[in-house]
Amino acid sequence: MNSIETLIPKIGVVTDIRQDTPDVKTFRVVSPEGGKLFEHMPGQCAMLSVPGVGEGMFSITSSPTNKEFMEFSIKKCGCLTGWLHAMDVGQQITVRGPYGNHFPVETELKGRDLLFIAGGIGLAPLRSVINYVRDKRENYGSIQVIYGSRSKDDLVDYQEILDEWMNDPGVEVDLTIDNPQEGWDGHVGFVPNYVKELAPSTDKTVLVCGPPIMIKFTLAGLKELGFTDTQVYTTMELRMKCAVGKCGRCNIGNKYVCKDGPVFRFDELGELPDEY
Amino acid sequence: MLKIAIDSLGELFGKIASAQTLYIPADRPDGEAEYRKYEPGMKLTGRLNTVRSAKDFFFPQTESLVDFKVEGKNIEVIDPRKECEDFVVFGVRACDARSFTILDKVFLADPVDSYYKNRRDHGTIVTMACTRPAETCFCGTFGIDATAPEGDAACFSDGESIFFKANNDKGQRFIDSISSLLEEGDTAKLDEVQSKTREILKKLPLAALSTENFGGDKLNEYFNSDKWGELSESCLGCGTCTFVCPTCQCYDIKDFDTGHGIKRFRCWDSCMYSDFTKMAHGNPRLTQLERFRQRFMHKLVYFPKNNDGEFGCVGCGRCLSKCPISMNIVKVMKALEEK
Amino acid sequence: MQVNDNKDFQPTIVAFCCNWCSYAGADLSGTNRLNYPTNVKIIRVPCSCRVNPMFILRAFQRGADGVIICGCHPGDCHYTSGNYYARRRMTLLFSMLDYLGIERDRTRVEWVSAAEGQKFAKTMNEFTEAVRKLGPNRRLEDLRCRKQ
Amino acid sequence: MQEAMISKAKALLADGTVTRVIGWKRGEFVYDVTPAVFESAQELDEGFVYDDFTAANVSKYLIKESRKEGKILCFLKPCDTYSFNQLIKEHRIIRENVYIVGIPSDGKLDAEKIKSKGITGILSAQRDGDTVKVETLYGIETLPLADAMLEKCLSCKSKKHVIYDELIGEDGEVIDSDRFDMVEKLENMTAEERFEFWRSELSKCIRCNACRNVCPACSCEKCVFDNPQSGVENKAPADSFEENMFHIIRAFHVAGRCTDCGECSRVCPQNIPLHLLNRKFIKDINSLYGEYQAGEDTTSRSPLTNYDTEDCEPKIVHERGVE
Repeated sequence: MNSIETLIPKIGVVTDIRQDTPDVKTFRVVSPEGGKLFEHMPGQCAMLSVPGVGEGMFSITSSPTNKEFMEFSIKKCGCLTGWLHAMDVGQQITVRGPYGNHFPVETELKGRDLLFIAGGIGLAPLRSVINYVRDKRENYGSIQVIYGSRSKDDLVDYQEILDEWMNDPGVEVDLTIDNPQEGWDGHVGFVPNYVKELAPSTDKTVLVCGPPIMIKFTLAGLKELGFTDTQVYTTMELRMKCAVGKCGRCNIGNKYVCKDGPVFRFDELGELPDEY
Repeated sequence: MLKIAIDSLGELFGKIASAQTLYIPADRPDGEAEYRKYEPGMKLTGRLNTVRSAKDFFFPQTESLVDFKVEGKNIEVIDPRKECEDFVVFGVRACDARSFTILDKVFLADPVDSYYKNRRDHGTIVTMACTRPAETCFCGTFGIDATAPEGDAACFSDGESIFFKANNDKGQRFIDSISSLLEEGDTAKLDEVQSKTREILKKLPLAALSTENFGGDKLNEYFNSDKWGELSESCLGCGTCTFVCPTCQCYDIKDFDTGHGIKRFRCWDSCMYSDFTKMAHGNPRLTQLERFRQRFMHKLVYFPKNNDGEFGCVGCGRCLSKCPISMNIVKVMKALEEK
Repeated sequence: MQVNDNKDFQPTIVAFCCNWCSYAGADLSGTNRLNYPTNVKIIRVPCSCRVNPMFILRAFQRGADGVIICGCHPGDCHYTSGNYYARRRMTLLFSMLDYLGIERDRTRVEWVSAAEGQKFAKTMNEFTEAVRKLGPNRRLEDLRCRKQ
Repeated sequence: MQEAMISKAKALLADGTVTRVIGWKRGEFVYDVTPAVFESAQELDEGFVYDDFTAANVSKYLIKESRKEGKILCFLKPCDTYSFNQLIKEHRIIRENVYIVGIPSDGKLDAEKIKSKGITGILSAQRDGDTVKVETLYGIETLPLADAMLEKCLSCKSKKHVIYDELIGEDGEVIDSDRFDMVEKLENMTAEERFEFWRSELSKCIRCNACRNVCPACSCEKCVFDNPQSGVENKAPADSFEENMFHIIRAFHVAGRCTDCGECSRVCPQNIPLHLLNRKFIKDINSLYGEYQAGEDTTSRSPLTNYDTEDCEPKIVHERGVE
């Protein structure tokens, strides 16, 4: 048998586990020989699995420009993620990928001013893009990140945001949390409202990711500001098993999220039935 | 055309089976037919078609994908794939033969599914033209000619003899391998049988059913149709239609802990099942209406939209006879077409 | 130890023992240094009626050659009536397994009190011997779980 | 009968007794009727059907339908009333929201069985005394009624309605049926033969779950076999063990509650005689714990939620019958 089989995974070793928030951990994964298991583009995903526990699709949160390892920021919400949260450094897991399309960083996004809007764990897939464009700064215009979470403790990658993004003169970061909290002197309020308050320039191309309800209101807010569907990208998630567009469950209309997605422009989504 | 007398079929099957595994549709004690591994003395069924379709040979209900051995923090991946042995599926009907065009579009599309391809490469499909179509047949709706089936090689019966025709190189190799038993024969009687069959096909109760109102351009119109509620209200949410369907190919991937390792296998799944799209944080298809709609939208709209107008149904009629509550694609098509 | 009369087969026996009587009975047979086969695997359950038919089938799936359920004597149940329910359930289940052609000597129910260490050991010896005669469980096994 | 039922339904809709009617709807052929809810006289005229093929038991739908706004009229055949009553006993149906009209049934035909006799291209089927005349694309065929009738009707246990608000026609009697004959035949085989019999039947199972989903006694919100947390979840019979386990556990779970309505065997696409598993339990219960018919009443304790201090010991299984 010499055909390439994507349903057979590779072994990955977890070399670092970082507790980001009370329910989000970031896992660093390398191949047993060291180095990355495969190359990817920002926005692509991989199937992580623990044999006997389950398999799940997670977006790769490290930038492709990172040549040493891949990272996955994972929120604890089910059986597999619960197991991943309980494991220790040195554990092997299985990885297959990369899967899906990616944000058009080398085409449509090139030369554009970029606005990233994220809510909660929704920062995970965008972090890959943000670090990618920061590393290839000359190819892109301005970068603005609007990020909100339930509380200060729930801001994913907060240390990296403080240490790197906020110190990067080319990046504007606007943070918000849902409710006032001791030790927080930043903005308080929901992301969609904060976006409207900040009223970013409508020349920007927007990449948005977060809970469905946040995406819905953010999109409405962006439209009020004068943005159009063709300017806004998002990344989706549905139940996936095969990740290669064959098992038949992650479709929205005729599009498979695992293969045709997960990145969609809002005008593409508009043509599909409302079943997600 | 090369032919063999029907009385000599046993000899023919014996010859095929001596070289590779042969499966033929045979009678079961309950009066149904099923594909069975040929053994001397086994007779071809008189039933039109089998309960389970020929898809099972290429996409079995369960199959092992990969094995794992877990020791402490370490995992070993074991690839269980082996080169498949050659086999022949004999007596496949025209509808089931077309189902492989549809399955190929899924499994052989990039990235190729090596499990399916392995079996496709090693399996020869020998079809059998229909002479007594049933009332549930509507293969003509999808442009299938039941008197001239596809497949690697096709057989035609005139009641006394079986005639052979190769449809491709693999089929020709098959015919060459049995040519010592075949002789050149006159097809006058066969032509007569075929034209008689064509007359019956025209008179079938579902002969007028057409796909002209279906296809990728109907996506939002049909998705939002108000007919789904009524159509799906008595659906039991079982998987009968899915599992007897020759074109349904959705699957699930599961792990089984054997006590001395983990077997990762895939098995058929049904979009009619309540947990088909369930994830840790919710389920986008919460009611049977949505799940029912998915199955028919997939066959009549999504699949043709993605595959140059090829529909995901071959009109074999299995779901028409097997659905516990007799709700089926024909009723759905007729209801959606009503203005 | 049991006598091996030229048959190498050592059956795996799963014994579901009620916490209050039979498990204590097993304990007593141990403290009295009575012998019963080492391949009897005891699973302690709060009451014999805790044993779901699924437990028994799964024991067979995972390699048991015989399954025995031990509980308090009828009338002595710690929860008053649990073993009466268990008795009906197990009767019907065993009857069904028998109906499906599964060897009837692979299943048994025995009432063993906390004082009956002797009876526990004797029961296990007898049951193991009966199952040993039947040979490995083939009719209700899961091939995937068979030891390679 | 169909006309009487339609006019009854129309009258009850018109006087506001009910807002909906559950019955059977005509299909493409003579036999493919679908259970359906009708809301108006016009819908009834267009599609309501009651004939030789309306075998589906609509009781289970009433779990959901009786929780909707307004009262629903259902037509129940004698066997269906047992299922209905059992569901009342299990607090699954809201009785006040259902108006039951009992209808007689003299057995239903089975298109699949007719086809299994080699008859194809069925256009119509007419009962004529002890025979059935089938008009097909290939001419007219006549076959004995027993060869065309559903298995469950051939061994009918009762023509009596155990619950109803109103009857159309006369009520019947409980029948002294021969339904345990096949169970007995199996019991008298050797264990080896029984094993072979059930292997050849259960190995046909494709785990479509039709038997479970149609079963009025299988009304769990979440089946143990669908629950990933149960440890026994399985979607496909990956091993012969799983085929056995599913059917043993399913039969056991409905033991004492199964009314022997026969729907499991009727819907099985592979014609597995699943009713023989349920009937084994019924037969055992009758012989070991006294005659019991599930669904006969709504108050008695079912045999598996009951006990007697003098019950037989499980070793009775070892002592009786054929080894």
